[in-house]
Amino acid sequence: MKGKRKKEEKEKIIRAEDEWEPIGHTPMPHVTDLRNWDRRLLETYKPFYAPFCDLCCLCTYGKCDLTGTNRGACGIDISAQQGRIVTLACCMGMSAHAGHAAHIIDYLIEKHGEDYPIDLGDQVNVECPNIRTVLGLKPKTLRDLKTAVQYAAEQLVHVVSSTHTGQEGDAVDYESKALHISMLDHVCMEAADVAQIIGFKFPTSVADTPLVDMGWGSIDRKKPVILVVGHNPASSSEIIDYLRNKGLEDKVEVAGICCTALETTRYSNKAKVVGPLSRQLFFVRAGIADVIVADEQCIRTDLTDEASKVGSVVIASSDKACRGLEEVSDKPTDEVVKAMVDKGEHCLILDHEKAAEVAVEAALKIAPKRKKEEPIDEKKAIELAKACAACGSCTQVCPNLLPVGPAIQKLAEGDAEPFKQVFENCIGCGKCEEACPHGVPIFKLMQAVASWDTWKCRVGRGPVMDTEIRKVGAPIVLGTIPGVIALVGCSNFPNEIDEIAEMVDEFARRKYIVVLTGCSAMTVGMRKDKEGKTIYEKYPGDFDAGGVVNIGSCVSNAHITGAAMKIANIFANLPLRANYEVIADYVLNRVGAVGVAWGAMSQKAASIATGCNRLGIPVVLGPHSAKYRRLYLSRKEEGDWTVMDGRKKELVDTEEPSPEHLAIVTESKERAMVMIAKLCIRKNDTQPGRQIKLNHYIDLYKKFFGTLPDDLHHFVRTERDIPMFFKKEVKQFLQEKGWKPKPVLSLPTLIGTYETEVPVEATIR
Amino acid sequence: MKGKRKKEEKEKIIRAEDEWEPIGHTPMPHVTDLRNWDRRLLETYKPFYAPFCDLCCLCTYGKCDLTGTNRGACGIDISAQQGRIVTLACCMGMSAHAGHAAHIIDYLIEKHGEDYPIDLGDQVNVECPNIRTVLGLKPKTLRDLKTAVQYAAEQLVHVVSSTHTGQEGDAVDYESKALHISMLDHVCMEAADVAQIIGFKFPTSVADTPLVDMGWGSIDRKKPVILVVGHNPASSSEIIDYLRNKGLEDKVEVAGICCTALETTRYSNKAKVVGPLSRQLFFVRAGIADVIVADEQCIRTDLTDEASKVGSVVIASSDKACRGLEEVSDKPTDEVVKAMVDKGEHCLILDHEKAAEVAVEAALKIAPKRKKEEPIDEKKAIELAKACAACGSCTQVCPNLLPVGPAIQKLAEGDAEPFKQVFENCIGCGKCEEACPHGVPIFKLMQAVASWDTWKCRVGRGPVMDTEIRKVGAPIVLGTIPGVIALVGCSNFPNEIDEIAEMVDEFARRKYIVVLTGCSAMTVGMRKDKEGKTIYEKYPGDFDAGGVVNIGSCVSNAHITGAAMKIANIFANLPLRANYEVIADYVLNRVGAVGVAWGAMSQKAASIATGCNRLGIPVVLGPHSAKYRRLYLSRKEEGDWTVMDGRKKELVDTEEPSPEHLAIVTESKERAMVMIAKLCIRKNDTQPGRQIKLNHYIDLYKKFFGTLPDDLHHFVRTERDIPMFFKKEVKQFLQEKGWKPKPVLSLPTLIGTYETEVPVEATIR
Amino acid sequence: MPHPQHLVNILTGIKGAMEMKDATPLAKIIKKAERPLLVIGPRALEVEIEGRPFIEYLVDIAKAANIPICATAHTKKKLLELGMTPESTYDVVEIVNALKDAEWKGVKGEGCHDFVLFGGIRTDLGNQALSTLKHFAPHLKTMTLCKYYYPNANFSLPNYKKEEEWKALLEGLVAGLK
Amino acid sequence: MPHPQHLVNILTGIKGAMEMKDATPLAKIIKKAERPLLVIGPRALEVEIEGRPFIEYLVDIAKAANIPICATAHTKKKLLELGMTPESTYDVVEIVNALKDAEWKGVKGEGCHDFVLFGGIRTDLGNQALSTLKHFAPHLKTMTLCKYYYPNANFSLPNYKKEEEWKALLEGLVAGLK
Ligand code: SF4
Ligand code: SF4
Ligand code: SF4
Ligand code: SF4
Ligand code: SF4
Ligand code: SF4
Ligand code: SF4
Ligand code: SF4
Repeated sequence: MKGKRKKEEKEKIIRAEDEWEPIGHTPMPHVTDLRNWDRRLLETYKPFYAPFCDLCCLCTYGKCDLTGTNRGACGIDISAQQGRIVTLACCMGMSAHAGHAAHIIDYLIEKHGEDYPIDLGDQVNVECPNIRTVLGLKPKTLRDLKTAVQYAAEQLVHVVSSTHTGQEGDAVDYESKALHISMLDHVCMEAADVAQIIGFKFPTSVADTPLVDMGWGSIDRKKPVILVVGHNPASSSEIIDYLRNKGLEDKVEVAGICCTALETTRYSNKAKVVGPLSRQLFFVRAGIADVIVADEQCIRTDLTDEASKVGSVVIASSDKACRGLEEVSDKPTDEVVKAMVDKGEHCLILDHEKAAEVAVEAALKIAPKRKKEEPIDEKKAIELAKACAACGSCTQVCPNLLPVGPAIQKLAEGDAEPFKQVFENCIGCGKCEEACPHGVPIFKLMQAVASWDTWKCRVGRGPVMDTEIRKVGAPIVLGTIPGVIALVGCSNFPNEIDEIAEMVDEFARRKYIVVLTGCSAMTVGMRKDKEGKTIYEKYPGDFDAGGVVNIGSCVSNAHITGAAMKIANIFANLPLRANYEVIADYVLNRVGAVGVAWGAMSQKAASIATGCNRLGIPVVLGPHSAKYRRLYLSRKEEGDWTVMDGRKKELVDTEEPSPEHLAIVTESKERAMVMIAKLCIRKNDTQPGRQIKLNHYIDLYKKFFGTLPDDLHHFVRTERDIPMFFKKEVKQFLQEKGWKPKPVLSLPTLIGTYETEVPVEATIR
Repeated sequence: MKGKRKKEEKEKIIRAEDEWEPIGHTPMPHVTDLRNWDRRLLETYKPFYAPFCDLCCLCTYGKCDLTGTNRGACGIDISAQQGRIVTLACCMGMSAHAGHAAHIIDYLIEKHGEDYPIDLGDQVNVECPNIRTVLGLKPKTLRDLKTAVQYAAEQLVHVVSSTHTGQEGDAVDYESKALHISMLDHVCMEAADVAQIIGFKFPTSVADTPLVDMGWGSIDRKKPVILVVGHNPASSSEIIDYLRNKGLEDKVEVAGICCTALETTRYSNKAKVVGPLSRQLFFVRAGIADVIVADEQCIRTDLTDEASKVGSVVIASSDKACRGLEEVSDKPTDEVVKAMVDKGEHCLILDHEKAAEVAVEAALKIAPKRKKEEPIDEKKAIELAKACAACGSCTQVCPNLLPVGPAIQKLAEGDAEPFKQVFENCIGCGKCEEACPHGVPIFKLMQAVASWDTWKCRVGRGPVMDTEIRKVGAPIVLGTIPGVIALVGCSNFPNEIDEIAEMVDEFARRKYIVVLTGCSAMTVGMRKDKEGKTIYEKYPGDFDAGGVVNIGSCVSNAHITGAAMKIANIFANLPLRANYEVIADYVLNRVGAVGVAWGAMSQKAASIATGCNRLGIPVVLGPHSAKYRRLYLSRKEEGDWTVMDGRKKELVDTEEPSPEHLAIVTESKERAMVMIAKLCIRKNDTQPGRQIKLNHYIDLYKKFFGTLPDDLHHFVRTERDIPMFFKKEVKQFLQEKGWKPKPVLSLPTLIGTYETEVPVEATIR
Repeated sequence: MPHPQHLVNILTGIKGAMEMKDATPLAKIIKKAERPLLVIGPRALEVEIEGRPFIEYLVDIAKAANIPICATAHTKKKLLELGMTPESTYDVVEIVNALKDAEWKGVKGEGCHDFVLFGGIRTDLGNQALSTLKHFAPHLKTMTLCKYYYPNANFSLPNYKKEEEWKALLEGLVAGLK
Repeated sequence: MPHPQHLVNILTGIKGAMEMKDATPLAKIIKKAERPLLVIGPRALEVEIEGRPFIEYLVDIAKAANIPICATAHTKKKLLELGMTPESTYDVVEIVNALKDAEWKGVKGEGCHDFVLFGGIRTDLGNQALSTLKHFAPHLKTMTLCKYYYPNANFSLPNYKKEEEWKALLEGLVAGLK
């Protein structure tokens, strides 16, 4: 039902009369408007399902056993059911950002008015590439950002609806809906972060943002300590304001965990970063915080219980996470503070200014009363570890499959190293201690092996500047910058610190552009090299070859997709406006960008990654991510790699599986690095560019696997693609494989290979 | 963050300057605005959880075992996890209606313009009580309905967001969110149905709507048959229009399953009702339909496969259920019809006019080509049944726990009765046949035992008229009409036909007002009494004592909550506008309405029921509904039954557990009837009214349980409450129980017993 | 962990009922209980074991061990006919809701029950009710007497294929409890 | 159905692996396969059994029964060092994606495999990969050789508490396959 009136309505919303760019084919697309694009993508990159449960328990007809060819009582089969769960997960993820965006925009409208202009400084003219590309709107004010989020909310209704029993019944259609809602996730993230940047006046036009202190060791526990946890800077910025106004900024420590930490350091570089989600429970149990202000997302659900145990008080400040607390938003500050100080009462305050005032006043009063325990030392730890009866329960429940028990037994024998390893790989879930029948205080033991060192985190930057895009656009598209690697998401999994840092180091050294967001952006700073330098001190913060850029918090992920869009726009001159298919096609075939979500664990990560996928950006996931249930994999030898030659307008079988997958789980960091290098390959690479890419691919493969890549022949189009350094052996290899030259296209595109209103001409400017 | 600007924005949306009623305390409430009301309700009616799975599999930290006191890796416990799943289910349910509403409103705006006025005829002035009460808006046009749905969509974002890992962590807070989104479900249902009524000009001001034919036996299989399945009348009404325009109305059969059937009969009384969801697979497999037009909701996910087996073709017509089909909306009709006729190709058509044209043209061409098999007879069935090897597989997989295998074995011996019983209780899921290792064609066997009789269904009425409310308001509130029993939802479970019909008969006979919606409204007509009359022929269709009213399809459920609101408004003169707490409090304490969702199975039923609960309407569920995981139960002896005496403004311990529960599962229809009668009791009953209510309660209890109710003393306030007929024995019973008189209040209210901005005065007018 | 009879109610976690095939240990367990309770549901009226209604076996058990009865749904009437007055009448979810509360005074006002036997509840509803107790009533143990396996109980009979085996167990139990 | 080692991966449905404790029947099953494949993952490099890397046992098995190898992650390098050239190198999800396809020509180009052994894959990832095959590859059977129970396989070793038991099984298997 595309409808004339509907069209008029959209044109009004996106101000069709503003003629900044012609309007593309899909302004404010409805759920099905990009369905053919999705179906085309998923023909090459078929959904690969690994059911996490054989059953469906979503309605009272069930549980239904869907094993193999069994169908549920509603008729659904296991594939569609997986697509359904993935769709639901993406909706949960997207709504987290949409809710955040809606809230922060309203908060800022309250402060600044809805006409408050969007101005990202003189280095950023293409201010909201996702909103431009998806909606067709060039947002000028906070109100426009709100409009974008409202549109996303309406779409959410339709997608959630489709997960109801008796609605969608096809796996690929579910995936199309997941792709749709995840594309909108990026719209909402962009709206949220741009609102925050303008509303809180975060810096946007400098590459070398300040370095802030990171780590629990950096916190002066003698001062009152306020810990902010979550994702939404409304309360934390009010806290900073309150401290500034009262001249208390040096008297009270403000430290953050998760994205709120990143946001807060953008607002004040006196704020400190404790670390990622994986350190939340550890830090809370360490009892260093006097007051904990929780906002939304990534907050441990047992926070109040844990805080009570160590005498910290919690202020919940979001409608998303009220935690059963009494709302005291309208009660006098004194009264609330008194209840906190005297009775340790946690509370819910939905007014951020009030929450800030209460937090500071309570912290000032509580801190002197509390005696914070010092972390235990190794001697004490060895003693406590002796309670371990080697029963194995802790090992069995660890979601990270860590050998907790054996490490504790070693610790009891005086060897702390294995347990230190465990701590470094630990996601801080607390299951081990809960499971221990002998009451071994595992988290306390961790205090002894945790490093109380201080690290550095570079403050988040926000969107990539247009000037930077202008500079790197050509090298990226042509392949002379071998790729943009985006480490996104939670990094709350295996060996996070070491593995993430190692990957970043490897690719930065090889002059890829490395960008980071969210917990990964913190994690990477938590390792020092021999000279005592963190990654952020070792590499510059520019979006350029060899740069390591902290883009910002989770919502900054939109700037990564945004950067890819800007390459199409600024470098290739393609209009963004309502032109999603063309832009996604461009990114897929020409921009060597790869997302890495190594420790992704939540629904947000699912939607962020899926949003990248719709735009043609492949994502590499860590091993546990198989539990997301779905990947998008091609079969390089069986797949059809035909594309349209945009110049000649004819179909060409390129025989080249590039990029090979859209979403893949790899088992080890070694494999991941090789895969990342390979996924940077694009059909559009120039021959010198391809040489460089293959050079890294071969080099990494040899380093980790010992031989030439056994699929190398698929990626060599002509002899000129072969890297000089490996020329001889590659030629020999190609000969053995019976390799023959393949066509080289300068304008490869999928447009024209499937049913779409977009003409092939639209891919050229 | 309640905010001044936010307030201004709301006032603009609800046109605060329209002075039809003063604006109450909660215009367009945000997620947390009614949280205190919810917490108050749930203090009395505590969430009761029956986990359907001990595990959580929502993120890649899991699966987490949450048994007992175990917590997930994110910190969540089993109670909060249940609340979370319930919240998610309610979001799925609500979004199904919100998506339906958004779609149909846009469709009708396209047809009639957004200024198309809301006019429900001269019997209905209070046109949208849910929208009035929740938003504070008196909707005048289609645009206003759209506004209501948009607001609901924005709220959905926040509630879905709260189900993300690391957000809400408290069971009661999750329930509050479930209640919120379910309240909005009623807003969306109301918007959808009112739009349909005005847009399709459904009748609204007659009580005795026509009776239409029901049952597969009523369909002339010699004509081309178009089957419409689902909930959304856009395509089916276009089909009727097309037939009318072409003069084909008598040449083509249009029959419906599920709510689309109910809608279609409101549009044309030549349309036929096949039956409820439980007959969908049976009917499709019977091969009677030539073309099946599926819209949204309650469509078997294996529809295309099943249709292909019997040579029917499917047109999917909703973005919610594209079913992997190729979209042909823009292809020429001829071409599409040809592919359907020649190759049996199913397709997706998102343009309803086009879908209608294709459906009719294809049916006209396909019907003559197909030879529809006649249903098999009993002899043939006996023969086929002999293939059964008594392995028990079918019995083991039946979600309705039916003894399928034994019945088939009896059938093989020539006794069809047990299998007939099975068929009558069957929900038509198809699991049994799928599981049979010996290929017994169970559905085919069913054809032999199914009745090919024709029944009658009264066409749905839409909102209860204001005049009717005026008439019954006093008797209901005062108790002389003992109650309003609303049988809602799917009725797709145990012994549906008999049990629903029996309950309706029992209460209609006792002069309760009985209302029905959705599949229940069909089911109840599928039984005839000794004189061959269906319930609809036996009882009048007025909303009055002893009436049996088919309100309409699922979205008509909003008219049930709406009727309760209208009683408060029209009878008690309470303003509805943005006055949710006051109205809900009124309904809870004074309107003896009870919902019965006997066969509820889906997420929509969860949100419909939960929406009733927030408004103070208790809901009785069938046994399998324990799988919804959550009930709201009181403890009559341990609970605190203190309320405010609205006149005297003092707290009074009424000692009376009325209504006793908000959401309860009962095990048998007998128990359900007794419970229903009891739940009609309200604190506000006059003494004559209470006598009548207790009379029915005692009578039913005695009938089914053999004694006086053992909790009777809780519901007798003074001796004048005792029904004449049972006076002696009740008095003796009370004496044994040590009963003492209890206070009788004329204005019982919860306002004033918890923290709220609403003053006690607001409950009186 | 064996499978329950009705696959539709299947596998819910890692804590599953112990399958009990012998009457003797069962009788011992029941006898050890301080305040047992027998919950009888409406399937006990419909199901017959070799011609005798299941409810009569349940009454025998109650009598043998002097266990108070909670009659759910409409079973009360039949119990009265059998000359057995149940100590209480509730919906099954109501009695479970009360049992969750360790402070509850029980059907006899003597304190909450520590061992609850169930018979005659539909497998799906029964297993859900038992789920509530499994999670929220660590102070008591549960056991089912129907001929199906209920994974959420502490002790359950197996899925009996043969009626006589079930009958033998129930009779053995009555004998053992005397 | 016994429990897997890592509870976090637990219970997924009603079809669970057969737990195999004896080498002899296992060897028989493997020998019966027409086109077996051994998938070796990176844990095989790290895990040692009484001082000897697990991967060496796996190589012994491959040699004993002449089973082609698919090396996942970075195991290829070590295999080459051990003088064993794997027939193919894939990510574990890639080889599983290929195995799903009954028409696939297999690592040796002779047709899809009918029996796939796994060793050295993380329990969570391995069990997920096996889930894919359980649902979508009815044409083959799977078996795991790690010391944990993988519910989604067709045949799995038990959760071994004692290394020597695991070692004995693996050695028995090598002997039985020769
Ligand atoms: S899908 Fe998840 S919640 Fe449902 S049965 Fe499976 S493990 Fe349990
Ligand atoms: S949604 Fe379908 S598969 Fe899931 S429980 Fe319900 S009927 Fe079964
Ligand atoms: S807290 Fe760390 S070591 Fe303990 S179970 Fe969780 S991830 Fe494993
Ligand atoms: S659970 Fe406790 S006792 Fe058991 S191995 Fe772990 S630390 Fe030791
Ligand atoms: S990166 Fe992941 S864990 Fe970290 S704050 Fe963002 S969503 Fe949370
Ligand atoms: S959401 Fe929480 S309980 Fe559920 S799997 Fe994730 S960590 Fe475990
Ligand atoms: S089709 Fe009917 S009898 Fe067969 S399994 Fe489903 S509900 Fe039971
Ligand atoms: S599954 Fe088939 S063979 Fe087995 S009892 Fe049922 S009808 Fe008979």
